[in-house]
Amino acid sequence: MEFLGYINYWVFIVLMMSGFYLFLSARNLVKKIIGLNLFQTSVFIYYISTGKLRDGSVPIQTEGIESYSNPLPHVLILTAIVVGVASTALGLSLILRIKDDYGSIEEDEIDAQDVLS
Amino acid sequence: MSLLLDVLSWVLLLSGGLLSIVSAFGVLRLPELFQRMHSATILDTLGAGLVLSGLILQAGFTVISFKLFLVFLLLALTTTTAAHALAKSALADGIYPKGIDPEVVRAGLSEGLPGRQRIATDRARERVAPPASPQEDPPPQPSEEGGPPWA
Amino acid sequence: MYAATALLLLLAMGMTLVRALRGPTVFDRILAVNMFGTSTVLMVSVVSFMHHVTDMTDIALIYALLSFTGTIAVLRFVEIDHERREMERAEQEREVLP
Amino acid sequence: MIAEHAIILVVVLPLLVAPLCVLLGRGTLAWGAATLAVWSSFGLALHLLGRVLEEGVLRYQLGGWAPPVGIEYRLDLAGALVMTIVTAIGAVVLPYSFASVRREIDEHRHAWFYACLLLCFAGLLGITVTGDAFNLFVSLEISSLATYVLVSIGRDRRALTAAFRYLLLGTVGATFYLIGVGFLYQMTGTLNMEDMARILTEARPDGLGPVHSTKTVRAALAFLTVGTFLKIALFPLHVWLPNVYAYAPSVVSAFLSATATKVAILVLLRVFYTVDGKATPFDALPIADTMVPLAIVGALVASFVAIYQRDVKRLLAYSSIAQVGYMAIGIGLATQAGLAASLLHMINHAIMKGTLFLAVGCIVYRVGQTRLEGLRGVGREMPLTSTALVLGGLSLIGVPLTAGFVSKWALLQAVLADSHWIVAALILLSSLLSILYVGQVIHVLLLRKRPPGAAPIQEAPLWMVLPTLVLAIGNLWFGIASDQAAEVSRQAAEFLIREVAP
Amino acid sequence: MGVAIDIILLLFLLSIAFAACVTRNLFSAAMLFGIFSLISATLFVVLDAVDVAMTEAAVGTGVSTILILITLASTGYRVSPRPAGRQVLALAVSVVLGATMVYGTLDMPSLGSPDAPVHTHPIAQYYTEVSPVEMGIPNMVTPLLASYRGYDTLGETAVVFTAGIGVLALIGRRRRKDPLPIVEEFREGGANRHRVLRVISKQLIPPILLYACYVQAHGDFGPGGGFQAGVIFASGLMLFMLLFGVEHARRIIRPVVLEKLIALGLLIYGGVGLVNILQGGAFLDYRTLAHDPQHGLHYGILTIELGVGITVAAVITTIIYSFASHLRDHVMQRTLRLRQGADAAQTSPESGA
Repeated sequence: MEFLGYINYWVFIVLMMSGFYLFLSARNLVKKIIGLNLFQTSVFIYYISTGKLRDGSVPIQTEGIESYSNPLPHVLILTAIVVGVASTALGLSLILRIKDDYGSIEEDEIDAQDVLS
Repeated sequence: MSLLLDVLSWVLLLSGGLLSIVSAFGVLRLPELFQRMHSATILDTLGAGLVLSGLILQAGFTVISFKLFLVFLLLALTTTTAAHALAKSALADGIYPKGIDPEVVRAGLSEGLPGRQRIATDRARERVAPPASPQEDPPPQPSEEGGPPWA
Repeated sequence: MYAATALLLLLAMGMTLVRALRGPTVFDRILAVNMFGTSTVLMVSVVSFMHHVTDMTDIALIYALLSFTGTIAVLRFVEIDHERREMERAEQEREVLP
Repeated sequence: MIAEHAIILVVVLPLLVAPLCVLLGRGTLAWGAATLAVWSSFGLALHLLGRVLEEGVLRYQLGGWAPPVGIEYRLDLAGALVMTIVTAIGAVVLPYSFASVRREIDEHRHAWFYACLLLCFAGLLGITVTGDAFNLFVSLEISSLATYVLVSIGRDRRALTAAFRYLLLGTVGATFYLIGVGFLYQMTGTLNMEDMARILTEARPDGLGPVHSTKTVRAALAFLTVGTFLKIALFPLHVWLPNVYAYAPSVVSAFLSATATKVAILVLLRVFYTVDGKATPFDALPIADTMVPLAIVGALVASFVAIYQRDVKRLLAYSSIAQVGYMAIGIGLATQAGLAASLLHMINHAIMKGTLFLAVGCIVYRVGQTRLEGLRGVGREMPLTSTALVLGGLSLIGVPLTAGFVSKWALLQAVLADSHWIVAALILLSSLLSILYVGQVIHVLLLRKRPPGAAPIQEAPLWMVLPTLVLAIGNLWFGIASDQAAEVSRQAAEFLIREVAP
Repeated sequence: MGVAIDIILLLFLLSIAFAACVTRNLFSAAMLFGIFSLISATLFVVLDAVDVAMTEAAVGTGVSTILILITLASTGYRVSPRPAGRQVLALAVSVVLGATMVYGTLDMPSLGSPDAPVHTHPIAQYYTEVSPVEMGIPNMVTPLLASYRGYDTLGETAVVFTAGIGVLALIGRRRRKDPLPIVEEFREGGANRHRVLRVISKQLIPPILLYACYVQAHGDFGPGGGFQAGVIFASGLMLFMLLFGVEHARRIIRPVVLEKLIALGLLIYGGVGLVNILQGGAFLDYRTLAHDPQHGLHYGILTIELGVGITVAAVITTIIYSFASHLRDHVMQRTLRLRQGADAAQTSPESGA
């Protein structure tokens, strides 16, 4: 079980790396937003795994169960998920406006138009 | 008595699981979209029914089993409608089931629609003349010329 | 018993996932996502019974609702995208003609 | 009763007047409500600064729960200092914004503009006052999201791409901060900053040494600093700042340039001193010898690039990056003198940059664009605005008797006390560069004649010129009677350092 | 047994993340993201985070994926034309990021180990033992969300409020005096084809909205609360909008009312805090609301959950309406242009011939 405990962390880190890679390498603005979301969701999975107790159960008080997982990370992540959605919604509405004004949502096409003006 | 219940729910659960394997296998291996849809709906109705009824037997006569029955009802209602909508969109998008004569499909398409939709079906008809190529890269479907047995 | 069912469901989800990744047309992917949603509903119900905490059926109910709304939304937007592509083609044809 | 709850009302008042602005609907009513809220926050902030100077740290338990369980507001002198800067700049910018917003933003967006300005204001104040690591993340997100909306609410199309890039980098910075807090939470089990600092010095569960020497806490420190560097726009990570300040509406760029970077630097101080203080972070991670060179190179490059800018606001944005570099040098020295110099520079830079951007806003109100060619000789026909601009420019260079000189001199003394000769020389070099680009602006505005056919321009409306002049005189006042501000920043630095030294 | 499920779910997540990085088709990337958040929600269930699983599924699959799809539909991008650039630099930076994180995990307590500081710190015992007794609420997450860290949730509601106002400011429709000419038959054509869908949805939408209210009130005993209820309510309205057209939906719930509701929810939440101050307690200290502290806590938590529910439902509905009407305006202009083009074509041949 000792070794397995660390597998989870390394998988979360690989997920974060792939999300961050997608965010950095994407030329299309929508794909950047998707990459950012992947990166954030894997950070949330890491947070929740810190609160898990090996034989603890769901933090809802029921008779006959003493050890519960720690509910604090759950509350933090409830906040962080909603913050993530708020910034995604803003990012996507910016993309819509950029598409209206620039006619494209490819990063280099937009830069080209900016350089001219 | 409880042993009988346990065995029965055990059987139901495992058969539901196996059924979902069959349905997923069908989705994976069947060559053509509409055949895959056919196999997908096995899981939605029967597979879910078996698994959930297995759980209901375990939960006995409580609120939980009522909720599980509600889940089954909802699943049965929504997944079938979703499958129907999916088929309609696929047809509107110009993907036709292979091996079935396009005329039959077009007749079916235009029957149920008010006259106003003639244009939509005409446009669909023009597109049927050239080989129907779906939006993405050409589908690497195995092109066994013989076609399905019923053709 | 629950674990066996959960593993079978997971195997089914795996196969649906392969179809989602490989699916040539967009409708294969929508089909796979829809099926994925349903098998997740079953997964959650089985896992909740495995953990002896039976409050999770609410989650299963919500998954079912959302996978339905999601599928309908995707289909509508695929349709709208298709209609707009039609119009673009019609526009190009009209510009070519005169 | 108000005094007892002052510490929470400062943040909550603007936070709750923002939805009121949306309910009021019309721009003028929203502006009135916003000005009232900001002015009352300004009054509360001054009251709190006085109380902190007498009683030291103020505490407030939110929800009535004791600190490690609930969230606690903890206001020390450095927080009170930055809070006063933010509320003062807000109090000056709000009356200014009435006319400027009417000219630059579409009519149906005014109520939403004021709501977002209040939210950004409340978010920034929340950061200065909070004692809880995760609550700082939430306040950071409130101010960042409100800033993205504020930047992109104008009519300039380039503001959209600037806001989008700022959104991406700001969210990445906030997520790095979140990862850092996650690592710290996993090693300490709590989110309250003081509780964290206490546990970091205790022994590890397996007793191999203090908690702060573990690899996880070092990685957490690295993530927190990189995330905050992104928010401060320190040299390699400054890419988003010039476009944001240049293409945002002038009210927004004035408010942001004077407050946002200061609050981000305060987050850095919280990470180095309040949370990780006792662990003397400066030897745990090579912070001192990465921060100072980055800041120096940043100051030089930014000043150099500023000379070639054709747009006044972009020029001022690059000079902001250089000034942030000076503050980072002060912190990087890890000495009390250095810290006091950077806190003092925060005050002076807020006033300098506020004056310059407000003056440019007046010019934009009359001329409509900020390209240097279009502004030839405008200064002659707008005397009051150009005097404010000249005062701000001189203070930016660091001419004696202005605020800029005082803080640069304090920084040089701190650097020389540590006998970093090269760093002192480079600071002087970048000051010389700043003479070039400020001189260029003043030359274009005052000495060049108006293009022949140009229409005559009158002075900007009273409600815009008055706040600009108030800040310009503030420049002078803090330059001459600078001992009070120096004393407050020295005490704040001394308190932060004393927290560290056992 | 849970370990096997855990490992398999992680394998699924890995394969989806790699597929998302590789694929150039944007629609498939969006749907992969949908599956990613669905699987992470299942992983949350396995990791005992029940409320988070509900929110992640409702928000990740329900809202984010739909918004991404609307953006793709209105910007008309299916395959991103250019291959991803700067791959080597991006790979290098993310590998460095991964390395620092792996360096960070070396001293971490292993997953679920009982002697980790997270579990041994006194507040962990406080939340799991004292709070159910003190508050009388079995679900430990709700009191923590609403009362112990109630200020975080106020900040979060403010974030949702900002997002709503931001989307309105960016792509909200100006209150036009003359409403757009509604080309009904164009929309009807599309929607009429789904008569089966419309009948079924008419049966489904009322239960969805009722279920949202159940989730809102059920926050104390099982997973649920303001956010999840708001999102489910908004997805019910979205279903209605999808099938009956945006114009029809806007006539049912007018956007102006939604804008006021957004502000109302946040004011309810803040108002409860101010009332606590007036009653003499600290900000957001609900014990002052009633004579018996526990009753006060219950009233306080229910009221702020209601405030949160109203704001979240109004904001997400406004966001989806703004996105959909922006998409519809686009398609509308194109139709009008096409129709004028078609009329011009008809007239010009006669004149030309």
